[in-house]
Amino acid sequence: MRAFVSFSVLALIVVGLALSLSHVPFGKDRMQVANYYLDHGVADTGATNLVTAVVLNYRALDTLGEVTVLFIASLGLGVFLSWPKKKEGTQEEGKRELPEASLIVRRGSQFLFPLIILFGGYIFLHGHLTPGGGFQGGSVIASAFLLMFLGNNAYRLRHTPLTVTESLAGITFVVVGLIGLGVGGYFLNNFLPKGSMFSLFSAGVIPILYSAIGLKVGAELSGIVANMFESRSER
Amino acid sequence: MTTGNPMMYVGAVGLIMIGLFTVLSKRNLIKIIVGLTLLDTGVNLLLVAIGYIHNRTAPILTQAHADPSKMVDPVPQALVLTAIVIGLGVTALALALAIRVYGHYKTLDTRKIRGLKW
Amino acid sequence: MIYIAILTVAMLIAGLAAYFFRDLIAAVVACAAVSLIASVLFYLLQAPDVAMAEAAIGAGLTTAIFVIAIRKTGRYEK
Amino acid sequence: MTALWLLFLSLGAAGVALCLARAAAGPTTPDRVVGVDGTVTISIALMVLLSSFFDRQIYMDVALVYAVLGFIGVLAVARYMERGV
Repeated sequence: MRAFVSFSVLALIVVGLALSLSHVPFGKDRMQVANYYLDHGVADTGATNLVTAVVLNYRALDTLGEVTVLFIASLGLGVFLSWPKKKEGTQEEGKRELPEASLIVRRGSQFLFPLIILFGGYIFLHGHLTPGGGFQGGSVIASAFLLMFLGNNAYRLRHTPLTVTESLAGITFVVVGLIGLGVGGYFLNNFLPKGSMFSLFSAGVIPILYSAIGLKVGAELSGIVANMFESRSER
Repeated sequence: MTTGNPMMYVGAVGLIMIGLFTVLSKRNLIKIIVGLTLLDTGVNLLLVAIGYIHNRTAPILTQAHADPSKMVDPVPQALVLTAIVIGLGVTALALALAIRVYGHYKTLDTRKIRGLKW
Repeated sequence: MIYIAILTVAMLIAGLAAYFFRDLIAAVVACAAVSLIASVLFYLLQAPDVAMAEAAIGAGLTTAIFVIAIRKTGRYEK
Repeated sequence: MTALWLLFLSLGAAGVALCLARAAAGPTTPDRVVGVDGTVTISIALMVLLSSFFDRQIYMDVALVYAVLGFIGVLAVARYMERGV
């Protein structure tokens, strides 16, 4: 019964996708909205990476919503993993003694940590010029913290600086949007001068917004990793 | 360049099917979440494949490539970019739920968890 | 492009492996392989932004989070 | 010139196929992990080659991200194997 239901659901979806995709030939030009973005993107926003122009200028309100979704996921994970409060003393006694990582992994992780953080900063600062941006840079920063957790057993992340960073980054995004509303008449208006193409200080508010998103995503994903590592109570 | 045409769609739809079949037929909660990750990747691949146009390059202007009429559609890429990061958040949330379920029932088998079997 | 066909078939085989492996660690490793080949395919579809996001997420974070969850529950699927 | 590109890409695809065959066939889990790690390394080389093939230098950043972060997943599985996570 269960297999029959599964296969009929799959067959329905295959038939539906095949019927709809047969009208969408692969690799043909069918852009309508995007032609406007491609033609006017650099003049409107100053960002030469047009994906960034779509994410942070034409669709910036959606990006605010997506960052909020990520924040809610991180919040829910923190609530679920800390909900049945264990007694602090018993948890410390019941913890197994974990074997320490080898010397190469420990020292290597401590050596690589600042370099990976720097690389993440490079990715989100250059988001309007090269591939990359806040989401990718934040993931790279969270990977650096993950490397520290994997390499050092005694490593603990203080949660207060993470929360402060995340809140300040979110407030920066909203305040920049509200200043745009006051200056130009609509939310997230690009009110700073566009600058010249291909230079770091160009594209108006887009580097500021992408730095805020990078710090916020990095803090949220680091918080997720820290919560997963620190709840060692089940087994 | 034409022989690769249906292959991208076949790959994306096949990945969606594998992920969905894992979600529907497996009984281990961690395996179900693995299936959700596969499903996520397949949907992202399908969206980007729909936005692709032959013989065009990525929508990033440089000094050597400054012609916007030679670029692919940036809108699906912008959508998928955020969907990938949110997929990680959703996966982590589902894994936290699975860990809590294991702490309560001492099993991950959906047949033995009250209220989860179908 | 014969290479797209090769990579697609390899990706589907890795996905099927993630379905069939009883060892959950092996299934998660197969999932990482699917993410890697999907990243190369995004690259071939002229989407370097998406390829970079898939690389940054799929290379380390997804695998590590699954491994921690398997450590806290059980390794083998019964 | 086209023959040279064909040679390079074929070698890369063959390397990916061989590593994935080891990852699919490997009797134990460490074999599979090593197979996937070899695939990561060859894919980095493929991405660098393709950035030259498409004549876009900015594509190199993707290969850089994989080169910096590709080992973390393997490290996580290795720490699980020695019961350290």
